[in-house]
Amino acid sequence: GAPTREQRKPEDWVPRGPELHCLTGHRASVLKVTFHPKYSLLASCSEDASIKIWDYESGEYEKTLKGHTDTVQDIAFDSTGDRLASCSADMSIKLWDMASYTCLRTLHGHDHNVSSVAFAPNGQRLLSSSRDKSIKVWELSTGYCVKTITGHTDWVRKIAVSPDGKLVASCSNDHTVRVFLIETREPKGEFHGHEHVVECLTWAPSTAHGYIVEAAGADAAKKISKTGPFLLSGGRDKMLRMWDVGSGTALFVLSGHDNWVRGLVFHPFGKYIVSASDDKTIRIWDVKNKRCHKTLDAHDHFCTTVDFHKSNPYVITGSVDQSIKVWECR
Amino acid sequence: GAPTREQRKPEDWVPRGPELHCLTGHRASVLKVTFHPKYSLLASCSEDASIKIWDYESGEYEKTLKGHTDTVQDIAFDSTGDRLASCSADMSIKLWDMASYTCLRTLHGHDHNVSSVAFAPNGQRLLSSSRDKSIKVWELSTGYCVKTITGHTDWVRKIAVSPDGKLVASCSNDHTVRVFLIETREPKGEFHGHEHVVECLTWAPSTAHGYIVEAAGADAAKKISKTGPFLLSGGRDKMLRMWDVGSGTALFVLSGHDNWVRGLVFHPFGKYIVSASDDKTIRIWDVKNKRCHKTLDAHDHFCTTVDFHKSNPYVITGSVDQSIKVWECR
Amino acid sequence: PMAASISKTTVPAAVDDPAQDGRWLSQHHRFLMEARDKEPEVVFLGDSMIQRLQDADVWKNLFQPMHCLNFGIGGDSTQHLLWRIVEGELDSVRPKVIVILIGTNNFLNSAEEVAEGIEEIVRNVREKQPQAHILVVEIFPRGEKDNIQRQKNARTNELIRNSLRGKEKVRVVNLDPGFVGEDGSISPQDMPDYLHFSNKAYTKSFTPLAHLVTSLLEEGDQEASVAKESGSGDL
Amino acid sequence: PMAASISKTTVPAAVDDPAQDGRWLSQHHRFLMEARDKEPEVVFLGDSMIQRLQDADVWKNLFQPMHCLNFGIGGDSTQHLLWRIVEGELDSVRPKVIVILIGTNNFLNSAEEVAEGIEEIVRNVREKQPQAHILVVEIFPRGEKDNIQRQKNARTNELIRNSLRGKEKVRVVNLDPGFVGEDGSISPQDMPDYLHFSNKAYTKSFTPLAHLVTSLLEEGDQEASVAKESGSGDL
Repeated sequence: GAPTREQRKPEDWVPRGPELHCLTGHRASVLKVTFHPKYSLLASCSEDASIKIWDYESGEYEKTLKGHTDTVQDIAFDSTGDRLASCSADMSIKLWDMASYTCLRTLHGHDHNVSSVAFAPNGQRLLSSSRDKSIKVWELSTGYCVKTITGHTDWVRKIAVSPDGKLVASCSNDHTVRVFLIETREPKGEFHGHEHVVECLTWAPSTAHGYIVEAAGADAAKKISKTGPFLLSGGRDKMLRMWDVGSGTALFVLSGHDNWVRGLVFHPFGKYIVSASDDKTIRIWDVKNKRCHKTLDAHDHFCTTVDFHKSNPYVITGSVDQSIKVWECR
Repeated sequence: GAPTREQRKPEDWVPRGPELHCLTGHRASVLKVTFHPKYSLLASCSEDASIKIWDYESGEYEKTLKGHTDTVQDIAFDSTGDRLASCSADMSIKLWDMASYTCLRTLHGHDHNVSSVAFAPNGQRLLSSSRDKSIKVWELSTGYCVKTITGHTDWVRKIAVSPDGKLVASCSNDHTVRVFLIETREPKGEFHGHEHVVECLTWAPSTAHGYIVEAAGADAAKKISKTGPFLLSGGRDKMLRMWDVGSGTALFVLSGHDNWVRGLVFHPFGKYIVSASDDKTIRIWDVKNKRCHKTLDAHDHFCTTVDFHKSNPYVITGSVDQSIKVWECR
Repeated sequence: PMAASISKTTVPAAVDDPAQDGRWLSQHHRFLMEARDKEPEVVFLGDSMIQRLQDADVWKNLFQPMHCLNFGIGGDSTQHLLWRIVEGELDSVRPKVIVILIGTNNFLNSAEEVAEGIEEIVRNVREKQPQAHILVVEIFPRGEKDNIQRQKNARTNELIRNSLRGKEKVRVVNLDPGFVGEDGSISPQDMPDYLHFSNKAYTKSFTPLAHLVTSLLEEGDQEASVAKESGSGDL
Repeated sequence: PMAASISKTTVPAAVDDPAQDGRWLSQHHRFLMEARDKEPEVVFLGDSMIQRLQDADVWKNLFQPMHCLNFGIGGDSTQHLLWRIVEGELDSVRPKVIVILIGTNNFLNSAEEVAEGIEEIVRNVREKQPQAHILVVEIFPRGEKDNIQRQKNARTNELIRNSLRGKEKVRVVNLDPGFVGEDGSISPQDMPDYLHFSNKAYTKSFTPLAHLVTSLLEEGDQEASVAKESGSGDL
């Protein structure tokens, strides 16, 4: 049977209800929540055009960052947590200083809603994706767009930079997941399988590789590249799909959500995946066994985003119900 | 502590949630429910102008008695259960045959809404009360009103005939509870204390007398008539009030409901009282200790009526939510 | 000509019935029946703002337990509500509290005219119900951005605040929790059509009213107790 | 004269704004923005019957999860909805299903005129949205007892059932669960004002619609899968 609470190891600590905190203040849907890499803070962004900073341990509100004039679609901390990037339906990207809570720089260049931002690991560059179908690379010291990556034939919804900084994965309204070499802008892979808009994606951490290979099973064993990298995507077809970027193949599918999959994150120990969905739940998936381990009724409306802390036992979710919830893992 | 389930004796069997059955079908508020004295049936009446018969053990609907043209305010079975009396805002009283489910007789005479009916124990006479401020006594063989009892200065809401058939108790919008000798129409007692309309009343069964005397306590000991009879009333002042008809005094008050008290009934073993209220609950009161023993969330709207079976462990309630619920006692 | 067709706010008038489906009179007759059969402690009078309050959570949670009757009819102007009062909707009841919200539909009348209509209503209600507390709710803001109705209704509110001040057991209550934002706009989350309330907006604005009504009802109960103890009769 | 002031049901027309608070245009513009920003799978078009559906439990429980947009505006007649469609409310979306309920407010027009208005709307919607399933909801009965609007609306329903029969991906749906009782009357428990629905009435009438829409959405998903497997492209 499953380990009892006393026996459970950190690798099996998963979010459990009821929530520790329910943070309210946003006046429209919350679209993204993300943990600060160092302090006990989280950032959230919303259709109310604002970004808010909260303390997830105390549940206290800290600050509102105002400046965008339309929905803020995505936010990301750099690896030090000193800066936060945000992007918006106002077509701009902003860089914020977390010490002074001021806007350092505003980047213009996209022709439409900017839907996703991600820092390159060295923190000197920022990548973004847009409804204008492109992915842009920005030099933060100058504020210039230094590269534009094209290929998708429709809205690019999310991007994720690989841990080594060389690749950017993207997912789109064109139903595909693509991978590009950042430096050369060349396509590295194109993944078909989702039967609808692909909403979210995330690279699998190395801690997950063993479980993924095992899950892929004997059939895939011939083709699978043992070190991937592996990419997980979620879409409006309600599916989570695992891809092997190394070999360019589809590995397996996780089904169970009753509505669009809006957000994904791996458990830091790699054994589980947590997904957020418009079915108002978050689900915890057992990677090795390719099954839904647990379902948590998270919100009163669509659950749009989820993040898992890299070292502390917390998960956060955001929702169209305008709230953010902090969940303890045990 | 309280007796455990295994130890509990029938005298302590009280209604417990969740309900055994939820009977729906009435298309407006249910105003009264009453057990058949013999079979596993119950009768209900409603603002939808109908009376319905149900089996409380199976939860099945049996029959609808149609004929009244306006709200049916009250119903009562005679002691054999062969006949049912009903009274209505259409100003008439009807007598129904329970074998054929037909209307045997319609009685006219009141000038306004008829709010309550009660059989005399011998079954040959029927008493009624009305918004016209009077109480009438009807000879069922002829259908004639043979007596009219006056005294109340406003709407008489409910009447109850004493077990020996000699007295009728009544409660009114004039805030009083009164007792009359049926034969002579003379007033026997007038009880003041309620600070608002008095909605319901019931004679205490002899099984309750010991508990009532004990509850009345040493102060009342001098005045109290040991054999009563005792009368319990409930009102819009949210109170239950116990009266000693023998000595004409007020004995004690039970408070706890958050809204109007609409119905009352004693546990057949006399140890408890069950009340129904517009606070949507029924409460079980410990007579001897004069305290609320238990509160049951009964309905989604005002709870207007409650009855306790004389020998089987069942309680029934009716509500403005248009449903009837059957509760098991244990 | 336009001027001739604007109704007088103070003269009781039934609504026109261009659709000829009799809905207004049907509702009026139903209210007469309810007034005859029920014994409400609180009666609500008004237009759609009052009528649609019954669909909101705040009604079920806070007002329903108080034994209320809701006599709101969508589209009513002051003269229509006046007609319904004159034609008997308050004749068979004796509530402790009467809540009135009317005036936003008199959009062709001036603030002075609307205020007079409301005052005429209060006069009539007081005549029919000498014992009741009368609560007149200030007209809420409307429209996405500032507009002549907002300005006019604000003026109407000011006029009735003055004219009804000091009247025995009459209170003008402002239930606006701040619907108009800093930028002068009203959120569709509060008023999807910039006039009628969402469920959330009803909770925000009417919850304080429920507390006020509760305290007036309890105050009434205490007065009854005191009267009883001082031997002033069986009541 | 009266005849000159009855609007043509088939000619796009903005509403008059006697109150001059711009609410109708505010709502229209908000719908344009929502259409631009959101990606609905289902769009509802109509009058207050559609607009107020959003406040009902059935919306939250059954429709909301389907990613809907509600473009109902209270008071709209066919020509007003037509204007909103012509002026772009369907321009930025690509829903799989479009639900239309309109016509009850055209109470001065004949059944033939109202039917023509609905047909003109369907024509325009089809032009803007070649891929969508169009569901036209029959006009519900109104008024406490039988009246000319009920008869007329029933005739309108009959006309559109005939004229829209056989049109590709167009369906006329009757959602009336039997609101008119044996005695010809409508219960205030279903329609407190004998026109608009109570929460309970919305559940009774719109639940079957939710099931129909769900099956149309799933049918669309399956078609996409089949198309994919048969190699007809990445879609």
